Amino acid sequence: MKKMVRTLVLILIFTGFWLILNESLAFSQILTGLFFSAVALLFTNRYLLEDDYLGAYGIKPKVLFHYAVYLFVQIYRSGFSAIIKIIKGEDAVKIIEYETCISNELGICLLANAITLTPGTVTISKNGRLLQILAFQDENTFTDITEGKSCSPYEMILRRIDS
Amino acid sequence: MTENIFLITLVVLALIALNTKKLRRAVVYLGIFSLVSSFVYLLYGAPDVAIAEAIIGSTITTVLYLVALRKYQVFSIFYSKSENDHNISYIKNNAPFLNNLEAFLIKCEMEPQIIYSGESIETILDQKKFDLAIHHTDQDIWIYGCAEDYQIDAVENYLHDNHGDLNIHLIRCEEGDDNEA
Amino acid sequence: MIDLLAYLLITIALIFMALGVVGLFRFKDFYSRILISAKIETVGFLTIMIGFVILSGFSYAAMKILLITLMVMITNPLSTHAIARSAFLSGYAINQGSRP
Amino acid sequence: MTFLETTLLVIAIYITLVLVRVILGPTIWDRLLGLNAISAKIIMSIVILSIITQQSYLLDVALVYALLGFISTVLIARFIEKKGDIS
Repeated sequence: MKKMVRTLVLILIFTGFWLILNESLAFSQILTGLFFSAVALLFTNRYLLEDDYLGAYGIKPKVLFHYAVYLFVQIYRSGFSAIIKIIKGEDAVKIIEYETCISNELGICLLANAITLTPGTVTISKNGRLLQILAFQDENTFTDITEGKSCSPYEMILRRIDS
Repeated sequence: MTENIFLITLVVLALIALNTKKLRRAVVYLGIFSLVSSFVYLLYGAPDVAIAEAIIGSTITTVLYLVALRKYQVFSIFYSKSENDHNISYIKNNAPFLNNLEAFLIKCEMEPQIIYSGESIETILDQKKFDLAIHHTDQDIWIYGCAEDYQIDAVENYLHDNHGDLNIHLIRCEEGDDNEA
Repeated sequence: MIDLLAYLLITIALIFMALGVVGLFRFKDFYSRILISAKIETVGFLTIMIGFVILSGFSYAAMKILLITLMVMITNPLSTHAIARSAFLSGYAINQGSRP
Repeated sequence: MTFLETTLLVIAIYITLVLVRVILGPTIWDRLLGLNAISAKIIMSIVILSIITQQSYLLDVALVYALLGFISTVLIARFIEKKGDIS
């Protein structure tokens, strides 16, 4: 039942993409869009993927929205602090080893993506739950957390994927 | 005005891609060339050609060039200096023999890749996979190479002929001892 | 009125990107260059795209621009991560010391 | 010269400046970084061109670049990292 709902939602999203790309809202376009998204989804699931990713990589729309808004705010905040660094010309970097408290694989990947999107930090490698982060010398967003042994706000958001 | 800037950019990129000695750099230059030329097609009103250029230039050509470059042997050189200064322009100005070595390797149809490493020479010898490791102290230059690699002889002859005044010591490692990291 | 807001956003994005280009030339170390410039790109790209969406109003073109922004936001970190990882795994030195 | 045309000109100047970094850049990773930056700027210029000429089908080219542009960067970076072994 849950899988059916997820498949239907995916088909609706793909139809939306089809309508935007064709720039029309005619009835025949909607029918073709539904048909082609269903065919594409079936073909991908049967012939191109090895596992059943539809159940494993599901994410709630509410969590996704919260994540996107928080990421947007965070990008602008650290963007302005990066400007100050350009003007001052500080260029010492360091490597942080950081262990997340997320157990979900999709959550870890989203966290690494968010870290790379935020100005001033780039994820270098991921090994299980251990992330290596390249950051500026005085960047203290993640070092504070490792000492306090608690989760950062990103992780608090991403932990709700499963539940 | 905007058109002229893009056209001049195209000419400059084509000339540089032709003139560069290292082939991997030429692949990057050609990637930028295809990006800019796709925009120029759009500027002259040909979106279909631009889409074709975008797809072909960004995926297929790069893959083909890289597959062709696999036949070309990569010769990785680790460079380690004793004092703690990793400013690359400083190193380049003070070690002219590195540039000559690179030119010599290109002449022998190999692709030199110099890595300015910050680690000590022992770590490099133990852990990294290298063809040539160079350790530069104040007076001497120590070069570590592996005995099974027959290119080392050519490098040694070349260095003796052209840089006899520098204190260059060439050390051959044991066979298969530390070249498998 | 709404056009003025879009023009303001585009101007801010151009200033952001100018600072990113300055950062490319100001820093001497590769790792600080990749941290600064590629990421200032993110902020500039986001801002200028929001400006274009406002400028083109509520139409199919605006939705297409939003789609492009979404795709770039997904693929841009991938390439930055690939470059940084390639440099790190090849053994390129990290400037740990504090320089003036 | 309208505002959008001026924006296009400024972005073209930025592209030439990044190109200087690509040509000078001491390592190959600097050149890859320049390729990445120039590709983002070309996407912006295509969007501006489509708004100036009011032809929304030009946006398809930008969409193709947004979807496929990262492949060449990732491939070259992996090629250098594995010392010539793509798999």
